[in-house]
Amino acid sequence: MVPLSHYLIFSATLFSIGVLGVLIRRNAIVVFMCVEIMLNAVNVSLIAFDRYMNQHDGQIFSFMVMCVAAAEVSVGLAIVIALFRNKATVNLDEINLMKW
Amino acid sequence: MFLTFLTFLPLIGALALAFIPKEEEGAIKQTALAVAVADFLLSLQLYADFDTSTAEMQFTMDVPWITDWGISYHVGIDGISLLLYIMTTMLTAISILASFGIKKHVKEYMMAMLALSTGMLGVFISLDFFLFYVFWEFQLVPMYLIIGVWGGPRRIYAAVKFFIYTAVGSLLMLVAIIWIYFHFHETVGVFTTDIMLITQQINLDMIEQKWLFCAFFLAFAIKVPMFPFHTWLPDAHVEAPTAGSVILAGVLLKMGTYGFLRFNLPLFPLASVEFLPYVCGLAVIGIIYGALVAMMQEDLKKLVAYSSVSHLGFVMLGIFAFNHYGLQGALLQNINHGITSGALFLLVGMIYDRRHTRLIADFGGLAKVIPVFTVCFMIMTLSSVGLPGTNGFIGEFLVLLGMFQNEMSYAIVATSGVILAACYMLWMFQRVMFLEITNPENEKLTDMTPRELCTMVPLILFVFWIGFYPKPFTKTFDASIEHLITQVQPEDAHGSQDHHASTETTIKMAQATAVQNGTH
Amino acid sequence: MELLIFYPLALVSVILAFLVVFNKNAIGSAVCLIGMMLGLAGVFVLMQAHFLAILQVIVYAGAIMVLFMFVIMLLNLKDDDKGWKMRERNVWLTSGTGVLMIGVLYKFMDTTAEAEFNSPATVPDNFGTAELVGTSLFTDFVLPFEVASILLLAAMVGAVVLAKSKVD
Amino acid sequence: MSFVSLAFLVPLFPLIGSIINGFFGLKIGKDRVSWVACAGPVMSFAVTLILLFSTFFHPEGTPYPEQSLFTWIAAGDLVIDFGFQIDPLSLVMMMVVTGVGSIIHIYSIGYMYEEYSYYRYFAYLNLFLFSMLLLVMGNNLLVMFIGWEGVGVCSYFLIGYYFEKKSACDAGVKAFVVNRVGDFAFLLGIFGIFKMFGTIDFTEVMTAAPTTLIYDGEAATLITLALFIGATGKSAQIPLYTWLPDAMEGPTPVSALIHAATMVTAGVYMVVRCSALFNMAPLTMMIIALVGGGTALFAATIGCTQWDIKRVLAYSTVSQIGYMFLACGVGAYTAAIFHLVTHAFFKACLFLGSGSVIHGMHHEQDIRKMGGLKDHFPITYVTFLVSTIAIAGIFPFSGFFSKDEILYHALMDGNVIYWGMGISGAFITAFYMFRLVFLTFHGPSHVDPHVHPHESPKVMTLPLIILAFLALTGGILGIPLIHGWHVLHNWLEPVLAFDLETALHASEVMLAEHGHHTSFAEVLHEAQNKSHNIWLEITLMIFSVGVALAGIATAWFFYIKKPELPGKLTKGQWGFDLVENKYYVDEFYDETIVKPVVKGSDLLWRQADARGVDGVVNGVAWVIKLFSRAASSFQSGFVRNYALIMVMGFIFLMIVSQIEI
Repeated sequence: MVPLSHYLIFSATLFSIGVLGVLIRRNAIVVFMCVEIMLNAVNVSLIAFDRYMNQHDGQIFSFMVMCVAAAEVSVGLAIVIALFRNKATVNLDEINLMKW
Repeated sequence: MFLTFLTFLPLIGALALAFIPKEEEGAIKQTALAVAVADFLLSLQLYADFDTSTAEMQFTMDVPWITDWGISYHVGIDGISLLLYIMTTMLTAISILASFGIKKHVKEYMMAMLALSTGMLGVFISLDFFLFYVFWEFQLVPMYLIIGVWGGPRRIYAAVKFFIYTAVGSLLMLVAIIWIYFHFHETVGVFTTDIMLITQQINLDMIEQKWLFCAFFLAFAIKVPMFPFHTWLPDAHVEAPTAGSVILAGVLLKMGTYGFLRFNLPLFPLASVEFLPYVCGLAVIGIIYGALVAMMQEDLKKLVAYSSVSHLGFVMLGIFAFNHYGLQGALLQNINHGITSGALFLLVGMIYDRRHTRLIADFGGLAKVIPVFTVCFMIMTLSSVGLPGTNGFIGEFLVLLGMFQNEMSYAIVATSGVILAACYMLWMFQRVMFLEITNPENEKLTDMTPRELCTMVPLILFVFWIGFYPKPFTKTFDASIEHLITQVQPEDAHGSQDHHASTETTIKMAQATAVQNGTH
Repeated sequence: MELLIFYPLALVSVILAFLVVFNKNAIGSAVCLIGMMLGLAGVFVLMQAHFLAILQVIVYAGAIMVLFMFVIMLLNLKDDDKGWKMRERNVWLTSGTGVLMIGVLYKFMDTTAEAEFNSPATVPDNFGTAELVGTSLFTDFVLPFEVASILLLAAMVGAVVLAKSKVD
Repeated sequence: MSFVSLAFLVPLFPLIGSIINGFFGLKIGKDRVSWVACAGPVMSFAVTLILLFSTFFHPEGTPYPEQSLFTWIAAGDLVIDFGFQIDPLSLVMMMVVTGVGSIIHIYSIGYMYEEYSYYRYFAYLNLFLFSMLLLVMGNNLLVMFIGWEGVGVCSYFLIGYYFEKKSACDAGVKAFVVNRVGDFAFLLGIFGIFKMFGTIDFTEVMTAAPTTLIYDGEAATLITLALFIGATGKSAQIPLYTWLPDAMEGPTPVSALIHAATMVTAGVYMVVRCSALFNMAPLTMMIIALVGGGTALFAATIGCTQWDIKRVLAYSTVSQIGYMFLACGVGAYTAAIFHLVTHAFFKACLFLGSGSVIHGMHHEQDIRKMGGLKDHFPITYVTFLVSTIAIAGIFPFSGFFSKDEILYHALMDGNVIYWGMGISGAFITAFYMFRLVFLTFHGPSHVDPHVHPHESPKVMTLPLIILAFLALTGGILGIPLIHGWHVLHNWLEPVLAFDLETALHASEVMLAEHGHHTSFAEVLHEAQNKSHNIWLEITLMIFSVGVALAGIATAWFFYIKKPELPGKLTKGQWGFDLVENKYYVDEFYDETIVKPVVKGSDLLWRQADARGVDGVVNGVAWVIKLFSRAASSFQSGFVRNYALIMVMGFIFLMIVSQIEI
């Protein structure tokens, strides 16, 4: 049997990869994809806990995460489009509108 | 309930203004004025119904607010706050009338003024620490906006300085309030923020009192402002629009002295007596220092601002005289300063509107061109100097008399401030009003308009009314002052113990003093 | 049996995830991401979360990823993103952080999840079915569910507004 | 009905006049302004006469009536009434103020007629009378203080009446500020009195004084000294006299009314009013006598060297008030009041006379540009001469009686030094006053040919004649030698009565209670042994008339007989330069007080306030800003940096949690 910790390690690995992507990629769209990886990694651990503890809450939570992910992606991509329209780039290094 | 209504009437007015389209400037101004004047006239009812024979809170209203924390909406008025309250409503009305000439964002300006009024009124009536603190902070915001949006060229600097300065002080006060809150629970067993209850039952030892006194002192001393904490005042005054300066000098500074009377003295009597030399020392320094610095100012508003530092020094001195004369004088001087400085700022604002400068050097010889203005200015100058027959004298006299009975040396030094007041005010008056007209622009000045006269006349009436017949004003203080003195009970009082004593006792004590001092 | 299925799936998913990050081409990244999500759907099935596995395929690998592809193609990004370069001064910081993070994560997982849960719990047959999850969703979690619907609505409106208007 | 209830009308009339003229003066026209302005004082004078006559019938030994209008200030046990006191002393002053005031008002109609802001002048002048009447009528120290400051401020306005002239404005401010220095001390005196007596009502304080204060005690000395410093400010004595000569910038009738007849003598009045306190403080009395005598002599010497007709009179005023204080200092209060009254007559006449000359000469004030004017100004000349003889102290003019009474008391109750100061002052007075007369009215004319001197209109000369008559006959108030004839002395007796024996006894008891056994028997013995010596008085009179004649003769010799001599003698003399420049006292004050204060304040503002206090505040803000600058560099705006920082924070938390485990 696969112990729970293997699932969790798997989840953590995926999450780390996602973080890595966010940190090193410059393309806003790819960054978004990496965020999706992180969200998925979380889902894995949620469901794994469910399975090992015989409950449904985690699955509901994953469901919610998916909802949020959908919402986030739609808004986020809209922002990317708007940004691209204005700046003609999706390179995050050229976008520092959030500077104080 | 009436008190609550009066207090929130301006805020309701401000909300009502929100529904008037902002193009309708005339309607906005008139509505704001109507609300403020109505508030003032209604507040006179408080004076009519006020019972001067008791030190109890009157017109009280006590409704539980956040019951879990023991917070309630508890308001009321006693002799200390009554006149401050009425003066606030009056000055609000006057300053709204005075700011009809405002050009930009009229609607927002009027809303800010009315909201400010509610904040200030709330401070004077709150009998709950939490409520008090809410109002105390609340009035900062409109004032910050008034300075920061409608102010002069360095308005942002001044507004931020004003805000941060005051906020720093009041945060320490908040810490002290929270400490008291838990301490009261530990010792008495109730979670409450009711000021009256806490004042009656709290039990603090000397060390605790000292720390708490310092925390409250800083908050109020900044507001007053006392000597080393005064530098926000000239900046704020210079940059604020006329009405802002009037309110600032007339009411906001009074909140500091009011705080001393409401909190520091009754809550920390031991510490108050302990710190008397320091506070009085700072007050005396403030009197002399403010006067000397005022003398050198080139900007009219700055001069009046520094004179405020000097005058408020008298108020502080009176409060810490701990006897009837001093406290009465301090309370009266509070009102006087509100009237006189308010009027002076209005007058300076009037010539600023005409000439767009406040530098003394740009004026000269105005007496010939604008005689009515000159007369008003003269009356207010003399009131500021403390000429007998004007309001300024009564307050200063009582303060100094009170201090003289308690600690002679402070009174003697402070009295010399009277000389300096004459120097800086009259010198300024001469340079602005007298001499020959050197600047041709001054020849075209127009005299006061009826609207401007309307703002001045009530203040002038008060100057002479208080100067010649202050009894209607002072009688409201008496009971509260007696009560306050019993709360403080200075243990080392020299001259102040005899405030109950008959004249004969006084004479006997005086003889004893005389013998001690006798040369034989 | 489970072992045999889990480890290959996990390995593939991890590799695909790496490819998402290190692919020079955005389209390539997206394709890898789809693959990774399908892999995860497999892992879900392995854990008897059938309903979510389906959702994963439909919503994630389907709807969301289509959106990604669509945007990428719409913007027609060519060589805008040359690989995964980062700003110089952040290189060492980032890599150090990454290493530390992995270490910490593993350490953390180890200490918390080692002792218990060595084997899955015994679960009813209908565990993870649409029925069971749906019942739970519409009874205990009905409020979050409704809130989620509002969120989606808001996101939809937001997306339309953002994508339509010209931001100044 | 008691006539005292009319007392409030006395100050009220001028106040009404002032208000009417002040607010409506420009609209009602000059003629009505004059009517309104003069009606006030004249009506007050009439009421004062009624009060005076009613007081003649006042039963002896009962307290004099007071009228309390309302409670002014009430704080705890301090209750101050706004009340008036009608007793012989205040009546004398009221007579002088309203009488001389009325005359000067009438004179002003002629003198000021060409001024544009005629109404303003009369509004101030009426306001001044109001304040002055409060000062003399107040039944407690604080009402007196209203008047005290009120006259100061009116004086400020009237000195600065020609406000376009810088010198006039400066003089006004100087007068007010110097007066304020005195007021500062006066206030302290009031505080001290309240501390000692628990009241500031005159009657109560003066009644309690002998039994409350200790004879020659520190409290008595300090209180009286404070009051006396207040008096020196108002009455232009050393060291606060410098404002008075400058105050001559005001219109001449103002100088006559305020700076000669009434306001400047307020200090004397106050000392006399508080005589019971001063009697308890021999040390203060000595200081008063020395200051008074010193001022009399000092100012007289300056008067010899001035060329401005009004300044000569100003120094003469300072000097004459010095005599009054000399009298107070030796306890001869009646003599002080007597001289106050006669001085009001002849000095007002002199000032108005000089005003007439200035008016006729088109505002020329330099006596070097006058000379031989007696033909142009016949009436002015005669009245001026009468008053000059009066001030010089020639029998039987009024000045003779009052000055000799002072000199007699200075010798009898004081000592030879006081008398010496007085008599030498008298010689100099006679000299410089006749110098003034000779230079102005006699000798060759130095008048500018473009100026055509002319006698003043009747409205101006009539007041001169009245005042000259009073200066001539005022002496009958106090014919000496036989006490029953000394009207003023008998009149003031009830107010000034002081029982030294009781006071000394009370002091002995009070001291004994505290273990100090002191005997004042010697003091009492000395006081009781003073007897009235008629022959000595007559001798002194003859001597002083001789001295005065010698002064006149000297003046005649220098300015009529050999007019070129003074110039030769004084040329290059450093002593003369010193006196001509008023002993450089103004410069001394300027350098030692004014400039350091101004410079210090400037330093205080620019360095201590702007850099020091505000610097600390801004410094704190600056330090915080420094930190936030550093912190805000994290806020690069690059999303990935934020993410990195977030992750680092996360890791940090993880590590921390691991360490704890």
